[in-house]
Parts: sequence; C-alpha cells; structure tokens
Amino acid sequence: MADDRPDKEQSSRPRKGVIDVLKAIDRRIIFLLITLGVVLPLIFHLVFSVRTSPIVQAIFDKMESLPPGSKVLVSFDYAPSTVPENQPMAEAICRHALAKDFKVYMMAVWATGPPQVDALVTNVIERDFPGKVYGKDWINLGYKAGNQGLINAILLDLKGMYTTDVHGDPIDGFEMMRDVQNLADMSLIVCIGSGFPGVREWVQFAGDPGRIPVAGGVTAVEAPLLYPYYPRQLLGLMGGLQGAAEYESALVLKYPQYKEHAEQAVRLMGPQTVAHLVIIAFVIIGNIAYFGERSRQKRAKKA
Amino acid sequence: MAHTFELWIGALLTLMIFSFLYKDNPFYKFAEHLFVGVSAAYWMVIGIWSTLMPNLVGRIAPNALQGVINMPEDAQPQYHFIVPAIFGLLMLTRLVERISWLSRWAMAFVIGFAAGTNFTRYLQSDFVGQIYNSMLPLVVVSSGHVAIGATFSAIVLIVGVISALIYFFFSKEHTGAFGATSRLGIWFLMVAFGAAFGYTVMARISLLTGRMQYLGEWLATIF
Amino acid sequence: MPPCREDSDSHASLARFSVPFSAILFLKFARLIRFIPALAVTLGLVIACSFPCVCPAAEPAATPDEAHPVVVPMPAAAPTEIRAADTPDDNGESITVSWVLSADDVPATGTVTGYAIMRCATPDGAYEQVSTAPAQAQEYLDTSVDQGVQYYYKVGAMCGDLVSLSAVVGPVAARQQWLDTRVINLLVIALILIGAIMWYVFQAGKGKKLFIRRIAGIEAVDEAVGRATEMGKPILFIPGIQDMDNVQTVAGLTILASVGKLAAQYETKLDVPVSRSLVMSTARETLKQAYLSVGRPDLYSDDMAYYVTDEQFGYVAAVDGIMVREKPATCFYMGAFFAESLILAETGNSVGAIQIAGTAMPTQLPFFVAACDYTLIGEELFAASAYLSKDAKMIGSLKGQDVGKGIAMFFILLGSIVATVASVSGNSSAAAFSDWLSNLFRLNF
Amino acid sequence: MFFKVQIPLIITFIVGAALVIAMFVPHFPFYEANENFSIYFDLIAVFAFILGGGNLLKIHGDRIWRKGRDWKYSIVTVVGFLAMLIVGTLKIGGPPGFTGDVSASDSWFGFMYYSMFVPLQSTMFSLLAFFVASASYRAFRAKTKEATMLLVAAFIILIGRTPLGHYVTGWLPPQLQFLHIPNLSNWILSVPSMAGQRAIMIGIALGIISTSLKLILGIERSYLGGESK
Repeated sequence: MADDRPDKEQSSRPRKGVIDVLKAIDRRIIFLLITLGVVLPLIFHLVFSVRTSPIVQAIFDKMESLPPGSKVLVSFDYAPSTVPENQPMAEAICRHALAKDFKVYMMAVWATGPPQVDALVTNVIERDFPGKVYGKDWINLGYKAGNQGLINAILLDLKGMYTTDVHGDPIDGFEMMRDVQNLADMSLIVCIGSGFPGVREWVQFAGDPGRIPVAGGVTAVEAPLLYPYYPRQLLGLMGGLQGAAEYESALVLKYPQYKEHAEQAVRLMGPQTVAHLVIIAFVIIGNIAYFGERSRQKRAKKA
Repeated sequence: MAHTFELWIGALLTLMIFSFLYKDNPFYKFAEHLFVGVSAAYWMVIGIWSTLMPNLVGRIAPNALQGVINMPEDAQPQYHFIVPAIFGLLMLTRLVERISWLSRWAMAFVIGFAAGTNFTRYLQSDFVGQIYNSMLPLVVVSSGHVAIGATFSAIVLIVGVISALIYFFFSKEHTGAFGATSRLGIWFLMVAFGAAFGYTVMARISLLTGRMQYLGEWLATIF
Repeated sequence: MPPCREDSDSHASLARFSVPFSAILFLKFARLIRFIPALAVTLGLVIACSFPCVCPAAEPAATPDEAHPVVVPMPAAAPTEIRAADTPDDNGESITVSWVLSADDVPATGTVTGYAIMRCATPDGAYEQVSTAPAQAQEYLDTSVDQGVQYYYKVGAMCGDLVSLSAVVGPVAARQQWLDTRVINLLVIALILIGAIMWYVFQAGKGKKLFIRRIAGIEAVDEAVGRATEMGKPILFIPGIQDMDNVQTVAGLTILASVGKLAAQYETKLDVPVSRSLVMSTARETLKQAYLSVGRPDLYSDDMAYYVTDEQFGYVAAVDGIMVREKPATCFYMGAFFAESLILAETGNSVGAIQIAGTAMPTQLPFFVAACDYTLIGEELFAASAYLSKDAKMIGSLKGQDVGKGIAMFFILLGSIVATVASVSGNSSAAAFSDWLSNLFRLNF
Repeated sequence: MFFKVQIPLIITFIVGAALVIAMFVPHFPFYEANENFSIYFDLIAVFAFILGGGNLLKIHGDRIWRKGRDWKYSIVTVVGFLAMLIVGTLKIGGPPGFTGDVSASDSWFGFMYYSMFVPLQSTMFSLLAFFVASASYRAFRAKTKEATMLLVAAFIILIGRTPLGHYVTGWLPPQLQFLHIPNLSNWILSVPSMAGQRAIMIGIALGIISTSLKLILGIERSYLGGESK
C-alpha cells in the first residue's frame, strides 16, 4: 500500500509560488489551527442541534421496552483518556435506566473503570436520583482482571468471580444480588468501551454464547469495526461523541426533566464541528497543492 | 485544597506533554519519564490488589488474609490455584540468568492459552458469524415491488465482500480477471479505511476538547 | 408485573424471567419443537405482565411459610404432564422442568398468577420451593442443582397464596454431556479448516513447492534494513502493545526474528522497546537465536529488547521520545495496536523514517495505511510472519487459509443466491433450503 | 533440550487443545479447564507486572549507575515508580482501613492517580487530535485511484458525522434524499465499508486460526527462540 503516501516527493525547482507554500505547510501550523478550532467554540458556547439515528434509537427503544425492575448490566471499559466520549454515554444510559426503575449493575473489565463509576455516581445518581438505594437499585461490582476471560467466567458464574462489591462488602448482603447467578439473569448488557476488551468481547463472550442482548457505546474509532455485528449480534451502537449526543437528544425528548444535566455531549459537538471544518479545509488545500504541482510538472515535461 | 493542588499538578503535566508538539524539550522528557515510572507501578499495584490477593492468595490460603482484604467467612482453600502460582514464579526466573529458561514453561502455558482461546473466538464470531451475516438476499422485495435502493446496497455488499476476500488470496497470482477483481477488492478496503479514518477524527477531537476543558477549569482557579 | 406478586416472595423473583430468560426459552423451544410454543410463551409473558391478578375469593391461609406455601384444595387446576430432564448440551449445572398449563391459566382471567417449582431429594419428603415462573410459562431451568444428585419435582399453579400441586416427577439428575450438539456445525467447520491447513502443511513438509504471491510490504523489509545500514542509523521495531496472549504479538515476534537476522548480517543497531515483560522475555530469546543463527552472537545484547511500561500511553510517550532523540532510519510496527498507532506513525514520519506496519487490528489499519510507507493488512501480517520465516510448513499453512477463504466465498455466494431465489419466488422449498443453509453458519441455535 | 523445548511444547499443546475441545465438550476435564485457565492466565499476568517492574528498576538503575544518556531523567522514573508502588502496595495514606478500595479517590494513591496518571494519559491520547489532522492533510490526496477512494470516503464521513452535513445538503428534494450527506455517510459505513471490514475480519480470523493451530501443534515455535525447527 505504498501508493497513498504522497509526501516525501522531491520538489524539483527553486522558485517559490503559492503551491510551494501550500505544499510546505509546517505541521505546527495545522496544530495551532486545530487548537483554535477547539478552544474558540468552547469559549463562545457554540451549540448545534442533534438528530437521533436508527442505530442509537434502537438502544433507546430497547430500554423503553423493558419493564421496571429489569436488570441492566453496565460495564465501564474505558480509561480517563476517553472520558469525553464515553462518560456521556454511560451517564445517559444510567440516567435512562434509573428513570425507568431498572436495577443497574455496574462493573468494569478495565482497571480504570471504577473511578468512572464514582464520577457517574456524583453526576447522575446524587444529582438526579438521590432516592435510589445502593445495593437495592444500583450496585458497583468493581473491576476484576481477566479481560475476556472474566466475561467468560461471569457468563457461567458471576458470584464466583465477584464475591464482594467494589467496597469489599460480601455480595450476598445486597438485595439486588440475591437472584443473580450469572449473566443470563440480565435483561440487557450495555458495554461502554474504548478498546480491548470491549463491546466486541461482550458480544463474543457474553452476547453470542449466552444469548443475551448486548448494546454498546464506543469511541468513534471502534464504531466502524462494530457495524458488522449490528443488528444481529449487537442490538445498537453509540459511536463517539455524536452517538452520545444522539442518545442524549432521544432521552431529553422523552424525559425533558433531565435536560439540565443530560446534554453534555450535545454541548461538545460545537468544537467538534469547527475542528472538522479545519481538517476539511486542510484536505482541500492539500489536494489543491497536489494538483497544482502535478499540472506544473506536466507543463515542465512538455516544455 | 487537595483538589486545587491536584489540578495544578495535572495542568502543568498536561502543558509539558503538549510542548512536545512544538519540539522535544526537557519538560516533555520529565513528564515522559515520570509517566513511565508512575504507570508501571500503577498497573502493578492494581494487579496485586485486585487479582493476586483475592484470586490467588485468597484462594489458596483464605485465612491468611483476614484483615487485609475482605474474604467470605466460609471461604475454603482451593489448592489447584497452586498451579498458576508455580507458573508465575517460573516466570520470575527471568530475573535470574542461570535458571531463566524455566520461564519458558510459563510462557508455554500463556501461548497455549492464547492459541486455544483465539482459535475458538475467531472461528465463532469472526469467521462463521460473518459468513452467516453475509448470506442475505440480493434482490430485496418490499410490498410486492423490488426495492431498488436496498437491492443495490445488497449487491454492492456482496460484491465488496467477495472481491476484498479475493485480494487476500495468497496462493494465486493476481492477474487477469482474478487480478481485476482483487483490484476492486482494494477499492473496497480503501473505502473502509477512509470511512474509519473519517469517523475517527471525531473521537480524537473529543479528546482534545476534554483536555482543553480541563485546562479551562485550571485557569478558572487562577483568575 | 401483577400486583399480587409481593406475597410470593422467598428467594425467587419474577425478574428472572425478563428478556434473557424468555430469549433462552425461545431459542430452546425453537430447537425442540420449532416456534409455536415459544411464541406462545413469549406472548403469554407479555400479556400476563399487563393483566392484574383476579383471584377467586379464597380463604386467606394462615401465615404462609416461605419455603412451604400453604396448599388449599382447588383454587386453580394444577398443571399436568410434568416433565423433568437433565438440560441437554450443558455441563451438568441445570435440570429443565416443563409442564402443560393449568386449565385455569387463561391470560384474560388472570386466575393463575404463576407457577411454583418445588423440589425434593426424596419422592415424598418435604418439598422446597426453588423458584417461581410467571403465568403462561411452560418451562423452568433449575440452575440451583448439584451435579449428579437425584431430585424429584412438583409444579404448583399459584393463585396468590394458594398453590395447587401437580403429581411428582423424578428422579432426575443433572449430568455433564460429552458433546454440545448446538455447536456441531462449528465443529464440522473447525475440522474442515484444520484439515485443509494441516494437509498443505504436510504437503509443504514433503517438499512440494507452493506458490505465494508477492506482498509489497514483505519485499520492502530487506530494503528498509539496508537503508538504515546505509544511513548508519538504528532500526526501531515495535511488536505491538499487547501481551503474549495475542496471536498477533507472536506473529510480530516471528517477523522480528527475520529482521534480527538481517540486522545482524548488516551490523545495524536494532532497538526493540516493548510494553509487556513477557514480550520482552520472548523478544530476547528470539533475537539471541536470530543473531546466533547468522553467526553473530557477539553483536547480541539483552539491552536490545527492553521493557518500558505496561501503560499504553506511557509506552507511547517513551517511544516518541526515543524516536525524536535516536532518529531511526526505519520503523517496523508489527503486532496488535490500538490508538497509539497514529501517534507512533506520525512521529516516525516527522523524523523521516521509512515505516513498515502490519497489524490485524482493523481499527488501526486506516492510520497505518495513511501514515506508513507499507502496510500489511490484516491477514497479510500472518502471511508475512510465515513467509519471512522461510519455513516450508509455515508457508504451506497459507494455502490452507486460502481454502478457508474459498469456503467463505462459496457459501456467501450460494447462501445469497438461494436466499434471493427464495425471497423473489416465494417458493417454500427454496426458503427451507435457504434456512438450512444459513443455519449451517448460525451461532448457538 | 527435553526440558527446554519438549516440555514447553507439550504444555502448549495440552493447554491449547483443551481450550479448543472445551468449546464442543461441556464435560470434565475440559469444561473445568476452560473455566480455570482464564483465571490462571490472569494470575500469571500479575507476575508479569512484577517481572516488568523488576526490569524497569534494572534498566533505569543501570542507567543511573553508569551515568548513561539522560540518566537524570531515569531518577524521575525510579522515584515515580517507587513512590506509587510503596504507597499503593502498603496502602499508605488511605483508603481508611486496609480492606478498602486501593484506588479510592481520597487516598494518597488516588491522589497520585488523579493528579499524574490521568492527566498524562489523557493528554498523550489527545495528541491524536493533532496527528489525525496532519495525517489527513498528507494522506488524503487524489494521487491514485485507491487514494481517491480513501479520500472520498473519508471526506463524506467527515462532513456527515457532524451537524454540518445537515446544513450542506439539507435542501435536496425528497427523491434525491439518498445523496443527503448524513444518509450517504451512513450508507458508506453500512455497505461498502462494512463489506471491506467483513473481508478483513474473515481474513484475520483465518490467519489467527491457522497461527493458533500451528502454535498448538508446535509447528510455529519462534516464541521459544525458534530452536530445532
């Protein structure tokens, strides 16, 4: 695949024209413009409206269709580095689940997951659902090492792996854990992930073998990779900040009472759009430079 | 107070890393070396407390850990966990030159585990699962009529899968019709790469937005 | 959920029967008796949940004991034809209890509020309630059994506190099966693939020459090492950031062996920072052997492959530092990569290195393709590791992989054509054939 | 040789084969092997962390001792490592009680995690925003047919994944709605791009199946240093 590597060409002539300037743009100029493209919309609070696409709506509809008391497992499989994308998804799902009176089981296949649960507790549960009781309405099972092996193990025996919750309290002491043996007891698994192990592993090791509906929320990088699993193996998918913003829009449309705190991703779409514009502009400039160079070379050949 | 302190350290380290974009410098070097040390220890500590203690020590000798981690009161020793303990110790023989070859036994276990789990996993979800997902009607009929758009998509999909698979054929020269199909396959791969790249840009910008917000929070504490 | 559920507590709950269980029920039935009963169950569940319970006025029983609900004669007809059998295809962890609905279990009336599953180790001992199933359910999977222990079951139709029990069924014990019949299709496919790969490995081992097409990235390896030699700069080799439990890392290390041999021959400095200590150990063994095999053990040192940190971005920070300070002439990225791929490749590009990447991480391929000079796409990584090893058996296995692709293409085409014929013609036998064909590749049916 | 080569090959074969068989045979000992081997691996992985830490100290200690290149920065690494390790392993400075969660946010370990690890990790990751821009500037040029496909797909998705797409082609009449950029970008993702992804996935699956098989059967043994092929 050497063909799509257009740089490192020799420029053959000394005279400097517009094309040479465009060709030789220092990457630090690109870096600077990207920074401005992100910072300025943040300062000036630029917000665009967001429409929900079917692949996100599918998750929302599934959640809406479950009866109160359903058990929903949310796995926090990401690190602080992807919080801007993943946290709004996790919060939108949990907010929705608690609004529908589901029992929410939170866990993590990533060691960096549990602190994100703590952030969610502060942002969602303490703020919008102060009446929900730990161990009855929601529980934080914490992290266990083992990657896909852990998923494999809890599919067969959840309590065998999780003998305590994240605080080290025995698991059988919690009301909502009494009738849970393994993953088959869950009505829905939502994995919020940003890599390996993540949604794909939940599909492969829990959804497929255990026949449990799995929905996912992933960074935009992972999303195209998961499309092949949708809709047969994967119920629905939130891809990147846009996916999170779409879920938030659907949520706020149905439950306007949460509007104040539930629109984080929607707000972050402003810098997103402007930065995209900057990149698009550079792609165009790059092509102008390339074609200019090529026609000049052709003319040089003729002469 | 602790939070402000935390914010200050975090913000300064953030700026040190960003300085790399201009060029390599002592601040970046400092942040880089600190990160290496801190992160290696972080994973070690997490490994010890979340896995080694409860799942190894706690399983072989549950009583030894009273007061260190919470174990169920009726926990019984499970002696077969001595096996991974032995393998783990064999792994550590790497640190002693003379007997370091013993670590191969542990490595052999790891490789066997990798091969076994990957074989079944990829066979199931990525080979068989993707064939199943691809067996779809090429002509889509809805309410008695041929749906032109959906039919077109179905045909593009199947042509794409087949031609791109042909690109991956290793034991046949890519010439003639076979070569032409394989070239078409490359186009599909390129579209897939372009689409994934374009989709990803969003993720990357989000990360930067997150960092900028963090720096904004820090600046707010100053002014 | 019917409001009268509150009294039938014990340790069981109807919540068990929300979606996953009905999905399991659905699939199980679909396999046994095809769709109809399962549809009825699922539908019944939905209906049952939306109707309040209307019990015929019955004497409230004296304090009902949780484990032994009080049995009052004839509030609702008992379920009939109770069956209990070891659940097939499992590891002996459950018994499946099934029954025919109580005559009074009609969704419109809501007389029957659910079924109590009662279990005992002797036919006429004290039966204990294991759990409950919702009205309209015809099957219960008892996962609280001990393997090999014999049990007897009764099923009771519940109406509030009142339970009318069926006859006893049993004994039955949960046992492990020697074959999971649900995955026989996978077994057959696995055996075909194993057979094809082994056949060509065997053929190649006997000395038969097999043709392998040229792969640009592989051919560039030699040139790239040569370039570093000419420029007098080091080669940087990254075997991915995953541990040895990833097959891609193993493939990356096999390529490292070939690069190591070249580097030894050309006397070029090779730098292999890794992010896992197990990979470091293996990389050292691999390099030591590579240098030995070309007769230059004197050039080998353990410092070539060294551990940085397990943390993905800590590792990237360090490797970026190495790149800008050492300015390698050539960078290899061979193995499993995540987000760091582009950070590495762009930094490598900025120091003017020639870059060859290979990964089977589909998410990262676009970045390598965009930022590197050559990229081994997916399966090509494994092909390269086999090809560069120059081991005939390894190369033979590539031909076996091609057979796998042939199978995939054949069935995708056939399946699609048959499905097209079935959907356009509406012919029922074509539809049946199409279903059969796609079921060959269906997971967990 | 027997202990150095044959025994490892036997171990690999037994473990690998047992895991493959366990997929089809839910019976003792395969079922139990499947259940336990995953946990065994995780435990070995923790020993690998310890091995890694040992090596880190060895490498940087050596560099400081020999006053090698950038040895002063190696001191930073070693100090950071030891501080984090000691605080975390001995649970100094919280969490309250020895049994609490080690990464509790009000402990010292938590403080170090949030003030150093988190910002460093996130910032390093966010560098991608810049690199993705510089890479697209260089790579997305219509140089060849293949590069043009890459460019066009990326360009449409870039626009389609933001609210921008709605503004650019929102005016299109209903019969041309399929050209509306958000629709077009969804189509690209779910049809041609998915076709490409699927072929890649099937290819990778075969590569992994074949490599795994070679590992289990001892045909591929480069991880042992490639001795006695």
